Amino acid sequence: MLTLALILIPLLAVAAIFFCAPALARKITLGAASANLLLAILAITTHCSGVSLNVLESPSIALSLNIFENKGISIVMLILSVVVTLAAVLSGNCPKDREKLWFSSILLISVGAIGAFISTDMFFFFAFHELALIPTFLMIGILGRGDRKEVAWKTTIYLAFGSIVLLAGLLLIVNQIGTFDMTKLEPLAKYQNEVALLLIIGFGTLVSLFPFHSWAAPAYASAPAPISMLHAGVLKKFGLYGLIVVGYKVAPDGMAHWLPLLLVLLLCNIIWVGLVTINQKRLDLMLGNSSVMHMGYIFLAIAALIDNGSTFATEAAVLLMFAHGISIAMSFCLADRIEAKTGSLEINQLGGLAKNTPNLAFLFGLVGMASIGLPGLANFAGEIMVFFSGFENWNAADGFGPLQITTMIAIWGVVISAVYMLRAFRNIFHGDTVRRTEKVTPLSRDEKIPALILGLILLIVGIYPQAILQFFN
Amino acid sequence: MATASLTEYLFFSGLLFAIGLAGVILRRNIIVIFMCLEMMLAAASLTLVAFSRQRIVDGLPDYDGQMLVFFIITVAAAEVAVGLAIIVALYRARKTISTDDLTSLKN
Amino acid sequence: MLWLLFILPLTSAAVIHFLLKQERAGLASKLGTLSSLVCLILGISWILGLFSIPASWSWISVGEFNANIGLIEDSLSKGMMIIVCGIGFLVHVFSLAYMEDDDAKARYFGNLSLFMFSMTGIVLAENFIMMFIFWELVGLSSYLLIGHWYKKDTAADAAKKAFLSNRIGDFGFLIGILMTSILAGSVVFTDMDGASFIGQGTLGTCLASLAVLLVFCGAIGKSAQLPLHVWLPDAMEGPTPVSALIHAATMVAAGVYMMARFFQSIGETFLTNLPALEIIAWIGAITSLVAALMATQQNDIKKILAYSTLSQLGYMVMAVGLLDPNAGMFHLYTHAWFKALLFLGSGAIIFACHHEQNIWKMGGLLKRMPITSITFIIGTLALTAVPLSSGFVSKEGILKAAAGKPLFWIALTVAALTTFYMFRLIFVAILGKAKDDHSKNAKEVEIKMFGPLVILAVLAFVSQYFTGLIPETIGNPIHSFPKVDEFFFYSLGAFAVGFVLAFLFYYNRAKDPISIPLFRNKFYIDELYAGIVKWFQDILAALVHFLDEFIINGLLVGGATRLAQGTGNIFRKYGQSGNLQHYALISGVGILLAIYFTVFA
Amino acid sequence: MPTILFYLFAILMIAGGICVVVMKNPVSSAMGMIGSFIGLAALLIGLNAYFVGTLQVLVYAGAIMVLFIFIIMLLDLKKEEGKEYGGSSVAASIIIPIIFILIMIPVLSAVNKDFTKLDGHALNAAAEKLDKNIPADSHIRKALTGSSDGSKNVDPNKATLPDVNLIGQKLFTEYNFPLQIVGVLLLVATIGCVTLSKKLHGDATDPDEDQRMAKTLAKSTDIPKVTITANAESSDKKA
Repeated sequence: MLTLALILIPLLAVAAIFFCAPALARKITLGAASANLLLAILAITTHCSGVSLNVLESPSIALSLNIFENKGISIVMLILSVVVTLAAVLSGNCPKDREKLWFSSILLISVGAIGAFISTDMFFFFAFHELALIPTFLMIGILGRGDRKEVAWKTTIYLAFGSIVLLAGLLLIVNQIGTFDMTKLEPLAKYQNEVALLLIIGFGTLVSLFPFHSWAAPAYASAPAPISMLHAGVLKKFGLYGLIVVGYKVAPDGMAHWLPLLLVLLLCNIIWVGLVTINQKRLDLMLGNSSVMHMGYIFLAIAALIDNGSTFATEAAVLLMFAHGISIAMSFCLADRIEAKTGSLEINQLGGLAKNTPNLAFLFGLVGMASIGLPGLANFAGEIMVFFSGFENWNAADGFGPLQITTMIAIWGVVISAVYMLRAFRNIFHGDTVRRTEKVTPLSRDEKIPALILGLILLIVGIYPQAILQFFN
Repeated sequence: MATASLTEYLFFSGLLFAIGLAGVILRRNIIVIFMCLEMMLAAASLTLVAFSRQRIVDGLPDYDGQMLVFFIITVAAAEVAVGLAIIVALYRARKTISTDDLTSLKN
Repeated sequence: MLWLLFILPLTSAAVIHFLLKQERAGLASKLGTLSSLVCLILGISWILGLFSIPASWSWISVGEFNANIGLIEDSLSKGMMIIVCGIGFLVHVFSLAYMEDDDAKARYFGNLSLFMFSMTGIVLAENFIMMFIFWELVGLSSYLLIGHWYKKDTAADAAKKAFLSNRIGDFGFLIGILMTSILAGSVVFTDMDGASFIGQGTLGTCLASLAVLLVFCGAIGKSAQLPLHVWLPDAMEGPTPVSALIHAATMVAAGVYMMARFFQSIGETFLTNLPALEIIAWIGAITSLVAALMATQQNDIKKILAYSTLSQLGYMVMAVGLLDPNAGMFHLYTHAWFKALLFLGSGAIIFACHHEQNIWKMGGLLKRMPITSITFIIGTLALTAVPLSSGFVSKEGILKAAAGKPLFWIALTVAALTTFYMFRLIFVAILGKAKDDHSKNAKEVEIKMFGPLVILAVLAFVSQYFTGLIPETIGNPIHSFPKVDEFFFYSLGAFAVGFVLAFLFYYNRAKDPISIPLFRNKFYIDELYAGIVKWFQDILAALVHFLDEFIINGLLVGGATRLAQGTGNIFRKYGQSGNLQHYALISGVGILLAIYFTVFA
Repeated sequence: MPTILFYLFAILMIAGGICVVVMKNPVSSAMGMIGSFIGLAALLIGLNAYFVGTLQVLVYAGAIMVLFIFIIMLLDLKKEEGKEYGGSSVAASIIIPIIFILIMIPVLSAVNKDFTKLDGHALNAAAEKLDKNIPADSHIRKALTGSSDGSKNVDPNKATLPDVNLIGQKLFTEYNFPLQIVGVLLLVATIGCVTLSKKLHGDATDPDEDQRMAKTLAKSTDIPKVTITANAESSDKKA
């Protein structure tokens, strides 16, 4: 029952927002997000059982939710979703008279993400994700910055393209397995290569795998902060989650067949997009591209899983997904604050912010360091596991295999991310103040809270990764 | 006494349908177009009844076909009411019911 | 109990950063100093055998991946620990006075505590993963401390440069660790299997060499060896006590320590014929020579010391490359004390001269600041390897290791050059006449500052006798007393040559009589790198960005969009007239076709 | 139905249809349509579908066409003024139906079936196969058997087809649920009509629109002018 409540509470809150005065919207959303956080914790600690409501007899589709399926990956993704949702509710400035749209969108994306991560039925797994795309589209199109309409369309068409390819793949699976039930997935007897390719392209587009990545950065730069946080932090992980819990289960051989392709693409994600990131002049575009780049590492973990059945690649990938979700959400939250305070995100127009807002500088420094993989912060634990997973089962007598070479090149990404992140940090926070940053005030308590929540989690998981890893069985 | 066969009924029903279609394509007056649509609907009804009569179930015509016609007539009544209301509203807004001037579907 | 070595500085850093902040800076500085004092006491008690090593703590344990946080106890870690704690404590005390009026004193002490924590981690790490963790963390604290005065563009840039150079080194280091974890079968130092590390045949040797070189990349970054040395001179933008602690005595030496520990774990016998070692030795030698040459033409007192540090680090690396890590570690140990002394001394001078760093504007300090000056000269004597000083014996060990190879002559040249540039500094800045108002009005510093100087000055001459404290590892055994043999005279000769030349050129000069732009401009390596970064990285990034926008976004995505739009436009133009009849016509045709295909096809 | 009658009504139907299409005056079109529907209704009755045929006349020719004519009058539609039909649309409107017929011919030639005769014997036989739930004294049985008490005294000469009763029986048993839904549909349509004819705020771009509309209404119908003006004024105030 608790599991169902995780979905129902935000939905009811959306209904309540629809009928209540706009002034109450924030409170309702906050209440729902907090309630969801508590519920999630309760559900995990009490080992609550899943629910299953039959929707269709044949083919059998059921709204079945269970957070303890999928080797505990769902638990981690659930925690990520509820935490980032709470932070997203608290961040950003809602424009006047748009409260209903703003807060109901946040909740709907949250429902979509949570639903996708905890449902054990492929139909709902897919449908929930699609549900979350609608508010994303609306929020970018209505409340976005810059070229918002074009960006909204581009993003939506890209994601729809990915979804359709993915749907084809899923239907091919269902056609053979005969059920939507994810717990009954097994390696397919035939068409593994085709399914694997469809899934890699479909899920890959959703995760901005090279060359389907060019939607991500503009979308995150344009979307209002909470939407960027939720999409980049949580929803984007859907594709990776899907590759692990569906792709690898149904088509291990097919995936292995496409492994060289995947390796090349993920390297492009890291190196190519990394270089693109270095050349960005705006902080939000830079963060957007960096999030694309970091997806490469998670794909690397998946590649390791495919290549040598590494014993900890799944955990590495999920830990990195979690860490990246938290850190990118925090980055967007703070970038939004920088823009609110200075009116610009052009890196060259800013400078010396550390003097007037030491707490913003500290928090941004924290998340910047997290994203370049500094030990003690969650991302490092994930990254080092990913790299080690690439070398697990390496047979030195054969020299380097493709996976090892990929891993070694991928590590250069650590340098690239340090280059752009430090450059941005140095230009925005260090140096002397410029006209824009002269009268900036430090973050207030309310502005600090979401970043603090996320930062604290980064620290805790970074110092004690078992906090997350313990959920795997 | 010879009676007309199924084929003849179907033929005339088809003819009526074709005339209706021609009207829809030809006419510019939206009310007449609407009438032609109704005519096409009626032609379809005739086909249904003809087949209903043709198909004997337990010694009686298959009344399922006639049921369908019954519902078609009911729904058509509703449709006409709403359609005409729309036409009136349209006329009020645009002061014309000629389809040549009603091209807001373009672009 | 030993966990306190970690917990204390970390707690101190956290408390200072989050609770005390600048409002209670005085308390913050005292807390930082206190924690370092307790750490020193703990460290000494540990060496005296009062504590034993606690059990390790599982950091990550998933599948086959286990990473522990655990401590290692041997002569190497003990000796290194005493350097870190000892100099750390003295630098804290020195900083109390030096940073008295800084408007971010709390942040300074917080970061210093963070550094102490990280450095302790490197020293006591029982495995490569843990070492890498703290390796990165010292990088962070170094970044923060170099960028302490971040409002100055030079400081902010220097901090960034330091971090990035280290990152490039860590890129190799991490790959090296990955390879080692498989080749040697473990990342835990005590569990590494030298035989399997070397492997069989040419491939095995190649892989092992590659692994050693990649691990050495970490040392190149952290110990500022060629070609990643550029960050260390720039790092002098940080406060001087930081330079003494981090960029002279401890962190930059961590590379040497790490290589020594790595070699000790693999075992001497397996490494003997590895081609990688030759490369390491040569990199060290070239670094030391190049840095010494650069030092001869610098005018900034801290820059001279920085290049000197580079040069000495090159020495140590050379010793490691010559498979005598023992000599390297011994030099590291003695060098730590006297180089910290020199840096702190220069800090005192700079402080007294109101942050004047140009040696040509100093002079006559011996009279005005006798204690500082004398201790500085003592440090110089130790660095230039005067017999009986600690530097003499440790340098002799390295010379011995290099004996009979071309490297020996490089090492000897470097020794002479060291004497030359250090006495150039002494003659110009300490002796002679005051050349500037600042140096004329310089006063002796307070006890908090000269106290540590005196202690270090004593250690500069006696540290080699505390044999229990000297980190020992594989290689030739060290000896604290100089033996009178050929190396003694070589060493003495080098000193004499350097001293005489310095005396001839610089005694009582007001202007630099020699001008070698190549050396002054550091062989133009910075410019070269700036060019590479600009032309290679930035242009490449711009190019890739352009391609990304143009090909992927413009041609592929944009092309697909335009194709869809174009098709749509054609249909819109001809198909969508807005006229109902047209639609009816089209649907009529459609119906006909549907009938045709269902009935006849 | 005798063939001659069949052709008579069929031609009436088609002629009416053609009238609808070619008459320029919408009222004439509507009249043609009524004729067409009457012909159609006769054909339906010829198919023994008495009820549906009646319905066709009552609902279509009666109610719906009245509605059409009412609207034509309301909107005061004259002949289509000076609207020339383009040659292409005339051609299309001729060619497409012809192709349609041409396609239909081979289909129909394949279906050459005569209707089964529904004479007294057939009806008597059908009575045997009726649903057992239909009671013996029901009108259906009585009519089919041609007797006054249902099952006994079967008389082929008196047997008639109880068309309405059968439809009623089907409608309230098998098609009960759709019937209810259609009721809802009609309600929705009613509400829809009301909503549509209500004037929305601010959709009158022309301030004189209400007045003009009122005049039109007054001209074409017999509603007193005063009421309309009052209505128009009140809606003006609302806007």
